[in-house]
Amino acid sequence: MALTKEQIAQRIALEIKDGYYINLGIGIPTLVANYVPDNIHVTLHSENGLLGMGPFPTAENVDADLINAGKQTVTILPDGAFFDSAMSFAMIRGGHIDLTVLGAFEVSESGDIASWKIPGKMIKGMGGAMDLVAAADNIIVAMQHTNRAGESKLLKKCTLPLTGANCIKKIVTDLALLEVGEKGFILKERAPGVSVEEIQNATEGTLIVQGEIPEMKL
Amino acid sequence: MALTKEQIAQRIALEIKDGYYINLGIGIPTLVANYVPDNIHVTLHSENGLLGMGPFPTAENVDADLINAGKQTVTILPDGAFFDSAMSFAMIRGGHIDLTVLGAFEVSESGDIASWKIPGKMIKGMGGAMDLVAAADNIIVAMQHTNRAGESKLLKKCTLPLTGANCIKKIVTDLALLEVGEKGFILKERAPGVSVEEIQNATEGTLIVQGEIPEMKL
Amino acid sequence: MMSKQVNSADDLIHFIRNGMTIMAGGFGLCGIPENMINAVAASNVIDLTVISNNIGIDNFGLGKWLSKRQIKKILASYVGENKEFENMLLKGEVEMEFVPQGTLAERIRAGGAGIPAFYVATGVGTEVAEGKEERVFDGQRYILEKALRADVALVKAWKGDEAGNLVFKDTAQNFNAAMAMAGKLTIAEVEEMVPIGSLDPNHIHVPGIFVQYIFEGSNYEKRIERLTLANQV
Amino acid sequence: MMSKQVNSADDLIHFIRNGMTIMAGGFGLCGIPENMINAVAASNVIDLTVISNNIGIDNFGLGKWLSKRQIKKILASYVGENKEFENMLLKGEVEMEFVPQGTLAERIRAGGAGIPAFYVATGVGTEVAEGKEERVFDGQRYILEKALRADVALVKAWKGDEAGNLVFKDTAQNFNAAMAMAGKLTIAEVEEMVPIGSLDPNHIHVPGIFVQYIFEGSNYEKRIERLTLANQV
Repeated sequence: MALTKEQIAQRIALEIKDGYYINLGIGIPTLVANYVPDNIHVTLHSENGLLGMGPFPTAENVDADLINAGKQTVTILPDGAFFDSAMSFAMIRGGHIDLTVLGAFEVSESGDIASWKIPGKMIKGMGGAMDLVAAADNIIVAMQHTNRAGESKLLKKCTLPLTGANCIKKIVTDLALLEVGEKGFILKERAPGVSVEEIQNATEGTLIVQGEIPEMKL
Repeated sequence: MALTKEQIAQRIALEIKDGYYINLGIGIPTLVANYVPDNIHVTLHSENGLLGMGPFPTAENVDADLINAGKQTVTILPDGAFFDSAMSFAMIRGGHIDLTVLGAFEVSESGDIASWKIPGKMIKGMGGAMDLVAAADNIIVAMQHTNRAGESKLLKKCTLPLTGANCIKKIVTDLALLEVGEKGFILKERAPGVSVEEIQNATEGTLIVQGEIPEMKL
Repeated sequence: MMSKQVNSADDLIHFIRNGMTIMAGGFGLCGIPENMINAVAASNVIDLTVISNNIGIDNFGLGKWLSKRQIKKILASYVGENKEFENMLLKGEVEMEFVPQGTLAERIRAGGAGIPAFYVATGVGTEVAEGKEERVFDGQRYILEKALRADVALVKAWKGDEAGNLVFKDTAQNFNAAMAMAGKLTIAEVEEMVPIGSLDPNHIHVPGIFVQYIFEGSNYEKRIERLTLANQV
Repeated sequence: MMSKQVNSADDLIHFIRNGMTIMAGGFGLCGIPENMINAVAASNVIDLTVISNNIGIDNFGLGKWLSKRQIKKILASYVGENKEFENMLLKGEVEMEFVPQGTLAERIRAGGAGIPAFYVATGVGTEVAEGKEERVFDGQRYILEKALRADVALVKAWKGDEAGNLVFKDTAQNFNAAMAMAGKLTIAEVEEMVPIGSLDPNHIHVPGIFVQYIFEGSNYEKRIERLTLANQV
């Protein structure tokens, strides 16, 4: 069975270590925060100038001056801090964020990512995504394995304009957990009940299958 | 009569306009603050991270955490602010300081300044002097016209290692106020009772004397 | 002392002239200089180059300048909330330069800090790198990015004093701090003017040296783009 | 939450090893990390490369490391208050790179901010420019300066919490803020540890993300280099 969005988030949450500073993109990545175990303390970074992002506010606590990078109203935890945009991206570019999780339209077998622009269709801009993918050593892409038309999003080469080149090292989809190696996507884990063949069929880029591929433990 | 150090400072103070942000170097430049007219408000910048530097403290108000760039204990005025060194030099390099006054060993007729190093003798370092001279549009050098050996400090070419090249535009010495023009030092004002000839004799670099040279009004 | 305070945006609107490059602080609609934005929208100024992380929403914030066709060119990182803009861009009615958000913030800070250019890894291998020098330091690829300055920077703070010292609240700081540094002329509007000496000098976000004029704004709407509550999720 | 707090410098001294590059905050003797400086001076660590605006005075502050011959190389802007250093330099017992103060601060910030190199006008036409690329932007000459990082950055703040958030007092901030960003490992010592939540999140100078360990220092001497009083002048 392919993973739900929540399960993708749940699997990614297992990659988190105690004390991590994490930047979570919009969509599935945001859900990851819900699956961090209680005994693990993470600090969420929001690139508009916030460390220690807390839960969404109650109606009484809403403040227009306190939003996240997705422009949602949020709160700050007692150990948090506010700062300006230049400082916020100093944290990102300087490699101070331990883990970045973001979505993508496409990922290539050489670690390129396309996530910001569909020529002729979507011209919203890259926001902070290019900064995030260029800077982090530890990036996980969270996405569906195929698009709505059933086409693979794990490609030999991205067809859309890139957000970053040679930067993605790990991908969690509804079908699998994969790492980007020298020669292609290395299949590390299968979604429960999903066969290697199914994953192979849904992967346009080179898929490297070495030995037995275990099922994910969620 | 050659100017005293206090009179050099007094003459420089006449160049100050209301609202100026000013950085004053160690020595004669520091004295300039004493001659700012009451109806003119200036804000003193100290490059170790202070705007709105106030007078020296009383014994009861001394605080080891509050010093100026000369490492003297100081105070802060009610409209002042503290900030870090990177921000402090952003102010300097970014051209936000309206006037910089500093001393020099030598100034050349092309506006070079040597003020930080005497090879084999003095190796203390340039501190913030190179940043200040490279950044400011409005720099006044305050110094004696000749050194202790009676040699001119206004030269065709500096003999000592430079602090900055082609950056000095105005000089006030004990003998004269001069500007640095395309072809040399332009004599603008004489110290009271000092003749053009005396100034000429004390100036090794090209001295340009156009028309009557007025005496300074202090 | 010399006060930088004026009464309202009306006293300053004459500084904004046709063809100028204007920076406007804010992230989305958070921390935008509403009073100056409205004053410009009410003026006949045109051909502006606007540097801002976003471009407002349809008919609010900088979206008003778009509706009135006051903007010639935009430098921003994300314009997703503005449909009018997308139409104008497709019709060629406005020029657009997308700048990665961190590069935008850093180019602005550099402009204020006297750094003409710097290298970043952001955008290497993407269309952002096109036409830019690429260079390797310690085995990693970087591109050269140039500083940005503005003829006028419009920023919004929470509190300010007559000396131009500014304090921000929460995430409303965002681009306002760096833009204050990068304006050849910087105009700050604040929710509350406070007496000199009431701001802690250790906690001033923007020292007054960067601010030429300041006023207490009025009628802040502070619209929320995505109201999200705990019990909804 | 995970606490970054330890008891004292003794718990951290093992991070400082022979041959490392160490940044130490402070301007003159103002805001220097006295506890960690003393701990290193009491250790047998040698061959350090030290990045600091100044190098202490004879036998106080970083001057202690000099006396014990623990320093191989220094990057600083001004060492005027240290006679022992001048002698060592003349004898070739220590290497020295003088860096203009603003360039030093910016190179450190760049190191922390993921900027490998940037251009500045400071030092153009002087010996500081020797061996560096020179380049013209908009008709003005600039030189290329490279980022600095440290294996360990030692910083001193006024207050801090277990999350590593730091607040400075007055001009004791100086180089400490940028150095906190540039340490691969950053150790902060503070005069007072305060409970989580007692620092205003709008007024934290160094967010905890930059700090790996923190402790409350003891026996701060806070020596004054040039006591200058109003009635003396």
